[in-house]
Amino acid sequence: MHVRRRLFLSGGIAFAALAAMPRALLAAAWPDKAFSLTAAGEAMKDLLGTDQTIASDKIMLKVPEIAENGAVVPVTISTSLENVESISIVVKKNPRPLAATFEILPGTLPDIASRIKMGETSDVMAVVKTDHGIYSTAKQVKVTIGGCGG
Amino acid sequence: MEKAAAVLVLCFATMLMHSVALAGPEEDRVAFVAFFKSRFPDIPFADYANGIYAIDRDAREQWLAIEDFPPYEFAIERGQALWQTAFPNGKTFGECFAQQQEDIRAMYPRFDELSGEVVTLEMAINNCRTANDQSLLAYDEGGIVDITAFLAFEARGKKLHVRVPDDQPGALQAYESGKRFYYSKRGQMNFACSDCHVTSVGQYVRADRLSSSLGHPTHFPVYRSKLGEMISLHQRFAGCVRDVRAKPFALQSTEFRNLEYFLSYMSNGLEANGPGARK
Amino acid sequence: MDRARENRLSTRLVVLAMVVIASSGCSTEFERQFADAERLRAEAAAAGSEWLDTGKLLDQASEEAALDNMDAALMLLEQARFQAEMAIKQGQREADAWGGRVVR
Amino acid sequence: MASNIKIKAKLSGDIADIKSLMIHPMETGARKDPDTGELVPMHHITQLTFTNNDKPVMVANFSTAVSKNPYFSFKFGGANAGDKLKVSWVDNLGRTDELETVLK
Repeated sequence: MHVRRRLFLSGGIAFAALAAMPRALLAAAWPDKAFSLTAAGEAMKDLLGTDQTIASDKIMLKVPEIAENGAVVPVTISTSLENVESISIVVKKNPRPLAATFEILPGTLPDIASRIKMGETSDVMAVVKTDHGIYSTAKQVKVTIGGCGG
Repeated sequence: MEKAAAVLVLCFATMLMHSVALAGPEEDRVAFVAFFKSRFPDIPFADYANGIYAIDRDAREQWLAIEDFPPYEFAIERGQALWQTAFPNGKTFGECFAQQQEDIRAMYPRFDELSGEVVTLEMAINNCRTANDQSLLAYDEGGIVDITAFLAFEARGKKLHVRVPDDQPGALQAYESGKRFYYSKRGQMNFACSDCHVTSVGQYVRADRLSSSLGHPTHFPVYRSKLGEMISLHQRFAGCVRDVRAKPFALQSTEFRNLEYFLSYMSNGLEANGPGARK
Repeated sequence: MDRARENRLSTRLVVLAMVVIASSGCSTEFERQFADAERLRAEAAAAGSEWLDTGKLLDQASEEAALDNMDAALMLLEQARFQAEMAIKQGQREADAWGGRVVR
Repeated sequence: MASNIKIKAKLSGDIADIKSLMIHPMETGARKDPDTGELVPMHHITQLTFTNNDKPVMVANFSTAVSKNPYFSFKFGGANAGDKLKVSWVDNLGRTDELETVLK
């Protein structure tokens, strides 16, 4: 909680935001518990209320087949699903599977990209929460042991 | 008669040996480029500037994703600030170099007739500091790597233009010593640079594909994803030497500078495209 | 990291100095073998062909000797000596062999 | 003083394409320091927030699984040239950083 408070105190944004978008901010507390859980299903239950998702071909998940380096795996997720509230990245075999979760605020497009760490070969899940359900798609990313690259 | 023929054969053999032993840098370079052309007929010459990503198509896409907004941009910015900051005497780095800022990178390493040794860009930067009564920058720390990142970025698109002047015997000696280093087996693994990066180029060592030496020096310094920081070409050399389980030479040692001289000459004509991002 | 290496190097020099002093009187088997292995390591280093772990093995040997684990210490010295000899031979072999690998 | 956050913003019509990069170690807390052998304490960005003219457009929640020197990109609609885009982050130690840019 104190982490949130510091953000509030760190600048004018938070106060302006509080006035403009109280609901969005409320939804935006950093989900410390979900991030600490070691089973993907448990983390999803804590974050989204369920670990049951609807497989969807309307989610575009771009990840490499073989990661060049597990320390930097590019991930791009976009979706044509309507009324998206959040997008999450779940790496099933990471020690803490929930890697990141993004609040898609009104006006923001469900189209994000980041770079993540992977400890071993695993399914990477893109989980999309909309106002009418929770959808997902997954792809396997192979992580190999290197050490002699470049 | 038989004797004469034997002498003739001997003469011819000696001539042949001589011509091989005396193959100059340019003959070496042409043969080097031709080797890779025959190994990978579909890779255009210019693409070798992209290093391993000229060869490894799968990895190329991930590399491009990182190049879209590469972490080395911070290093370029820091390097530019260092480059532009005047010394206490009011002079700047730029005044130490004869070339325009964007022409500096591709001219190094160069042989300095006066000192009789190969001067790398890193060394030239430190020489400039000495000339202005400043302490030397450490070769394994950020400052100098950042400056070379900035100069590499400024030089993008300029073709490597390393010279081994005919009229300076020391230059050829340094080149030959770098060439010898490159082709000599070393370490407990008993590998020469060329064993991996020529003979077995493109093949896998565990999960890694071996990069081509043609294009090795074009893109340094690089941001290594596995380290999360920038490293110089010599730091990479040290890593490779350690990988074959030999004791690495010091950064900017004569051995590594001569190796850089040889390798850079081999990549003449390729575009400088540093800094780079590597896994 | 470099600092650690320097420290190890200076430890090695101190041990070597002790060995030299000791060898003027009655030196132990360990001291003689240490001096011998270190001389070979230095020879490989001078030829530019030293292997990665040789110095480390010598450091470990003196650590074991300090703890009076003489069997372990002598075994480590033997490994260091073997590495140094191989490295010297490798350097000598490569003095000619490298030319055969040049791309022509 | 160079900033530790970089933003690249591109406007196509009223869609803003925002790319960001920031310097942060993103320590997992499970990594050992190679020199000391001790665990490096967990230190990572928890939340990355973007506002456009003070209106929140993105809240990104990170775990330690986001790569060192994090990269994050997203798009939002209703953007105009001259809008003030602000990015700020906070990490698990309560440290913060921020940067403001004008959409062009």
